[in-house]
Amino acid sequence: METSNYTVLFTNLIIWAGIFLFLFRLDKKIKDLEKMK
Amino acid sequence: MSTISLQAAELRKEFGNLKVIKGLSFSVAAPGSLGVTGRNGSGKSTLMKLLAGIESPTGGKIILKESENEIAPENHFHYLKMVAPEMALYEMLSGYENLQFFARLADVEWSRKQADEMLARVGLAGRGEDLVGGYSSGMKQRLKYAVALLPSPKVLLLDEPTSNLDEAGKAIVKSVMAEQQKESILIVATNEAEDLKGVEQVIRLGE
Amino acid sequence: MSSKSSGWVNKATAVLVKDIRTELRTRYSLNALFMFAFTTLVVVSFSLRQAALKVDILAALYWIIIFFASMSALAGVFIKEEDTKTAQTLKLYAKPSVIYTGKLVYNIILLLLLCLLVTPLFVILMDVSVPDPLPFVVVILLGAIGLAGATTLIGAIVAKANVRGALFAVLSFPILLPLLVAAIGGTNAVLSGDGWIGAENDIKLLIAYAVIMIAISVVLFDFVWNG
Amino acid sequence: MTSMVRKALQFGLFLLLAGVIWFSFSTPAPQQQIGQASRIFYYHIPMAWLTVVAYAVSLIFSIKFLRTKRELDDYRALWAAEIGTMFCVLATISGSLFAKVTWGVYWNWSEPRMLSIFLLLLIYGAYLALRAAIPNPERRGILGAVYSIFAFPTVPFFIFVMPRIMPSLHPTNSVVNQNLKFTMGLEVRLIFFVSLFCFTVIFFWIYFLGVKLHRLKLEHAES
Repeated sequence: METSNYTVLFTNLIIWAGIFLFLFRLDKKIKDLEKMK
Repeated sequence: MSTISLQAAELRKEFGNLKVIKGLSFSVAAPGSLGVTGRNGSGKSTLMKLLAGIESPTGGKIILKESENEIAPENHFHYLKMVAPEMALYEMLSGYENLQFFARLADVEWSRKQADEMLARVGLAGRGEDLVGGYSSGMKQRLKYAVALLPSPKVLLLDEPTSNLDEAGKAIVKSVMAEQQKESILIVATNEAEDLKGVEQVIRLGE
Repeated sequence: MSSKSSGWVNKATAVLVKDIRTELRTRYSLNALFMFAFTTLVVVSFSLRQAALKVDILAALYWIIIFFASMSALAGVFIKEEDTKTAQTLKLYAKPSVIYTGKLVYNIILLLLLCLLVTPLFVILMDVSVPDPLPFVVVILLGAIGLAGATTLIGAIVAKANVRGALFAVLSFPILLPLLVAAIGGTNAVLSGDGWIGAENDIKLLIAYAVIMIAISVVLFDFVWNG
Repeated sequence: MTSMVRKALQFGLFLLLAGVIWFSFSTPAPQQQIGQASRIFYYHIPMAWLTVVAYAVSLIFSIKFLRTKRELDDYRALWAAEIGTMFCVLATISGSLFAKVTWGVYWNWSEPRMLSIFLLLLIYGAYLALRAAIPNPERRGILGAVYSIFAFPTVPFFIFVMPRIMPSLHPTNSVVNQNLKFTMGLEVRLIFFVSLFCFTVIFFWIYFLGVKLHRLKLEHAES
């Protein structure tokens, strides 16, 4: 696989890791809010 | 003479989280009258718009019955008419043209003579030809009565009935209110004690 | 109460007559409409007069002029009712379907008037040769009816919004795209001499478009009018 | 669903998507003639698919709101439309990249799908502009719902009717024939459908998060 593929691949992975982290935290926060009610 | 009754059941109206009308219930049957008072912003005008069907309630129901059978909401307008500050007439049309237009919509046969009688009754005799745009605010208010009384409505709703009117105008309104109460339903929203004389039931909003 | 059906047409005409009478006295929409159309026409014909334009460019130009001119006036009939607060009075005197019909016919007449005036001028100023006029007129009529049919409901929506500005054009454009494609296609076919056969597809599209849009508008108008 | 299972599923989804990303680059390009750039296919098609799904959800709740007049139904329609518009922008960008690669031009009006994605962008841009112009919440919901329902018929017109009446404009000599894509080998199809699955799950996850958040806000405002 050419090097350029690697760079695009890893940037893609990092971006998606960030998005998932954000979704995890948002999901947890909403879970807590619901419990708090 | 079929008996008409208007009933509000747990009426609610909210604009976003501003609760203007909270669970209001009352009922009035023909012949009869109801007064609505309350400080400014207590929801008088909003209630009148709900009763007239111009605005839809957030909760609760308005039930209009003609001798026990309920009338569908979309047909309420055949039975009730209203005179209110935010209900204007067509300024680019003359007095006659306004009367003719609304008469035609309300299935009321219209003749020049009949229009003259109605105009005379509200003190606008001889002003039928002029454009409503040229009327003073008092004259416009009077024409609103002429237009509202055209189809002799079973339910007459008045929001601030005597606004912009001189003494003669107020007298005309008084006679209109008295006559309406005799056979059908009159609902008046006002803070003028004078207007509420002779009104059977009075409810206060905004406590 | 008089019988429902005849009363319905009679009342819709009452609304129409009222709007026409008011318009003749104030002339807001008429002025906006024709000034817009004529200025655009003059600018276009003046700047492009020398270039012998291909037929499809002319067809597109024609409908662009009609589209933008109509955007300046077609919402007026509802905006007037809201701004002068006569809409609230009207609510107590007529069913929404009666009001919609009156306003729709008013917009159709307004647009037909626009086409009646702009088309001959366009043909003369842009030195357009019209091989067979009948299909040409039919395409324009159907385009105008479709345009009015689709934008009357949007005019009612915009009238209820507080901030208006270019909202009417922004809301109308995507919905009018199919009409514009069909109208321009049809006009192009007719101007390039293909006559009825060439424009057949587009004419069918224009008819289908007008019927569908007006049918949906009648259903949705109740919500807008009482919204 | 206990929170542990939920966390595991979420993490599983991320692994699945990581796998898709990895294999979409490590395996041979899905389209030999175009080469490397055709890998965008794994991402562009799900974006376009989710645009349609999101706007469909928005349309359904717009119709529902006109009947129930419940504020939450209105928010569901709005939130689905907002996510849909995000995917629509992504699909338009990836679509034009895809077009550049396939036909050598960034934008090609005669391609019906490009036209309909752009049309959706216009419609929902206008929808959001309309909602911004109306302060009264209930009226905003009603007029927004009416507009999105009224605009809907134009979309099938562009997807089904337009291609038939515009054969002449469509570049028949395009380098790649569209349906050639789906005759790809098993491997490509596997990666593609897993990618489609992941993005669809992500969409519904974001959607339900937003709706739950708004419901909490409503209940909070009530109490």
